[in-house]
Amino acid sequence: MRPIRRQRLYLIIVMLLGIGTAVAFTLKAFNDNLMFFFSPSDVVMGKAPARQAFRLGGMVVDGSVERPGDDLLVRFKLTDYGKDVAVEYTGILPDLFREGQGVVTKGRLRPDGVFVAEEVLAKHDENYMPPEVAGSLKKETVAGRPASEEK
Amino acid sequence: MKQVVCMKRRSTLNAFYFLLKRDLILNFRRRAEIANPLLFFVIVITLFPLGVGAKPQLLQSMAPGVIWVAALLAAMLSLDRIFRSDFEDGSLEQLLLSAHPVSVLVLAKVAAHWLVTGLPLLVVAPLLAVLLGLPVDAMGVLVVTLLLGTPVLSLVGAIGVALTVGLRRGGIILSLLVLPLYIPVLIFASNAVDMAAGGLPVTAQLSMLAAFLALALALAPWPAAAALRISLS
Amino acid sequence: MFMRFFHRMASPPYFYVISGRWLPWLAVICLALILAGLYGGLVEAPADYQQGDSFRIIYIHVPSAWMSLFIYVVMAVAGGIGLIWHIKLAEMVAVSSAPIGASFTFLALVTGSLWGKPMWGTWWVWDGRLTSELILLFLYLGVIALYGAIDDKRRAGRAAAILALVGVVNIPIIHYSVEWWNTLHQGPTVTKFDKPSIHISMLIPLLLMAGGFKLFYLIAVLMRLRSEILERERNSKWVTALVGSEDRRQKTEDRVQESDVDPRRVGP
Amino acid sequence: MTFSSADCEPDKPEYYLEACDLTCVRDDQVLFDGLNFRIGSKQVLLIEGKNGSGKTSLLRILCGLGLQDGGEVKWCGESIERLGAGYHQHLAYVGHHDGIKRDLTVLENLHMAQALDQPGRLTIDQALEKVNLWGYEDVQAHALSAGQRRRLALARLLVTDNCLWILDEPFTAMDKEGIADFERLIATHTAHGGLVVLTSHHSLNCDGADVQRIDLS
Repeated sequence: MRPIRRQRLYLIIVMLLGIGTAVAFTLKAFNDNLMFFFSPSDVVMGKAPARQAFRLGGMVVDGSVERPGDDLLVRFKLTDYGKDVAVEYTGILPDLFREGQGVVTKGRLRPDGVFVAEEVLAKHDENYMPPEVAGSLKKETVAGRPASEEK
Repeated sequence: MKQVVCMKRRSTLNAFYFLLKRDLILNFRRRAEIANPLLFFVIVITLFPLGVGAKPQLLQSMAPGVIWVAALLAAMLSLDRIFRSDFEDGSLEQLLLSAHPVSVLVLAKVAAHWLVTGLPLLVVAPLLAVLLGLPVDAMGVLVVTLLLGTPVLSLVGAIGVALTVGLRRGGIILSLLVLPLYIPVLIFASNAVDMAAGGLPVTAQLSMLAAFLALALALAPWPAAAALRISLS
Repeated sequence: MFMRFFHRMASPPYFYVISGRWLPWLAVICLALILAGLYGGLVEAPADYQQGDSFRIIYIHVPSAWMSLFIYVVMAVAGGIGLIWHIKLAEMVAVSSAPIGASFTFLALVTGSLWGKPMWGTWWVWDGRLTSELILLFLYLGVIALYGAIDDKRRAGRAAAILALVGVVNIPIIHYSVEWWNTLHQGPTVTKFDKPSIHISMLIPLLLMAGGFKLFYLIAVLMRLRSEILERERNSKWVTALVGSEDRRQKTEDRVQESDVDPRRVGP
Repeated sequence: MTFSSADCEPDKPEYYLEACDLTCVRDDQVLFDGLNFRIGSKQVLLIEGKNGSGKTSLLRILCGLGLQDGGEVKWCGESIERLGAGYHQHLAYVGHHDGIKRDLTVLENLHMAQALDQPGRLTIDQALEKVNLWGYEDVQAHALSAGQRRRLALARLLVTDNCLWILDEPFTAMDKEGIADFERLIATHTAHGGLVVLTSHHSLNCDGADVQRIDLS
């Protein structure tokens, strides 16, 4: 009976080794940026794919949204508080799309460095509060970064 | 005298080796069946250009996903073979009643299954990738993802087959059980090939796949063994 | 004392009687919680500074999303207990939880989709959390299908328990997906380590609803368990004693009403 | 039921198999309820009963394959569920399906059996001679007749080192000669201190063996 118990012990050790390896690889994966989207800094530094469509996420820069014509074309800038990227989009923007708001866009980079979005999705943050509270919060943090954008 | 004792007490590793060899011999004696999942893989992939149109750019962007989905389905269709024939002729009972840990024996059977159905995909996939216009840079990554990913498919699939082997109509249920568990592999593998085609680093995705493989190797044989016990009771 | 309570609860007849006594009370509390939560959420709570009134769907979406994970964990833990210690009741808890969990997962997906359209601008995105929640739904469906496919219910319960345990791998992925992938879905609001980033007037109804949903699950699982127990133990003496006499009388009456036979000839 | 250890081989300890209050219910039918027995080394247990009386279910429960609805099976005083592989290393089972791979040769089948358990007293050649399959080593099992396959399954018992044999209708498809051969093998096995549990529709003719009977119907 003893060899069987010993064998079971070996198997458990092998199993733990396997789990350990798995954890190590997972941690490694999270250290190497395992992202399905890119930040404006990545784009400016040339880390984003040139030929392919990808997701670009960031905050809409205050005062950067402009509608040059009567059609649905919108131009705005996205930032991650490091670098900015100009974005063009033709279509209807979601309700939550505002300046200073986080958005995720999907599209391709044009050779001139402008990101042509096929889709714009507005991200809402995890804060929920009545408007009055939000207003008073804004007044308090007017000098620093907005409270909701901790990144 | 001591040697005689050693000869008499055969080790679990020996059982693993014998079972692996037995399954490979059995597969070899039914060669025609080995080719089936491979042919399925090839045919499914050739269907896509015919179905969605042969625009090179479209095909190229779809290639990683198409190849991986086809690999997934091919692996799934061949899963039943791991335990079915052993179940029908009573060999499975003998495995469960052997003096060795069933999880090790399960691992041997899965290894044989992978060698027969997973490994050939690795050889054929680059050729099909060429047909779909996948950039040459991504070829290596494609093979690596298949090398890391297909064993996971066999290992996780073994649990599903073990759960359904006693059922008369296990096939459809099997896909319902196994495919959701395959999704993470599909996501990371096809994403890795996709990124490689765009010339981007893929170490993160490959590490994830390696983690899946380590986890599946360490854990999957246990529930599969337990499931076999339940299916046979 | 506590262990003894558990041992007694693991015996089906005792459990059947006790749970029957609990059910009405639980139902009353659950109803009260949900009504209070709905009133608080839909009437009392102020509109959100960003999302206006649309955010109110949170009171269904978030509790059901929590429940979808919670029930899965309960199912897996119960399945594991049932497999290891051969406790029939634990296996039954596992399999009776599956359909309820699947419903909550479906509800979370649907309400999320309804919420996503006005807020994000899309019904559906393939981001980490949405995808893994969808996989969770498939896992639930797999457990249900497997349980249904095996005729011998004891074997079916064990097989389903194994499948539930295997699927547990998905739970941490769902839970951390928003942090790992940082895509469209918002990060955690209530379960953050510092203080929740939701205003107290909005939080209280949310917690009420969460409590109500938990109780609803408890009630639903108890009811399913009770019928499962009756079905599986139909050959045992206590079930025959409990149901038999009443049931036979009922059946006789039914037959009498349906047919034109002289009632006197039907009785035993 | 007394054993004297002097009769046993010196390195073989005493073994015994017990059933305590075994209950089995299949599809609402109670097959057996509160079944008790105990057999030890050198004994044969013959389980009789009509079709559907639960013979096969009982054997599978004794192997640890089937699930009982109550009670326990013990090997040398310990529950077989707890023992797991520690019980299986003493056990050889031949069920309804003989567990023979049809695409493997006779020799390969027996090699596999040895790899899964421990090699036993007899070499493969000796065992094949005993079951009258000498000369068929390299024939694939699908070319054998049903009776020959049954003999092959029984040869598996001889080449592995198991003291407990559990056999489900071992004589199916075998000719008179084969049955007689096999009855002799059972007698030898018990004489060496082995235990045999079997079901059979044939009457068992084992001279010298201590045969107990249980009728399930």
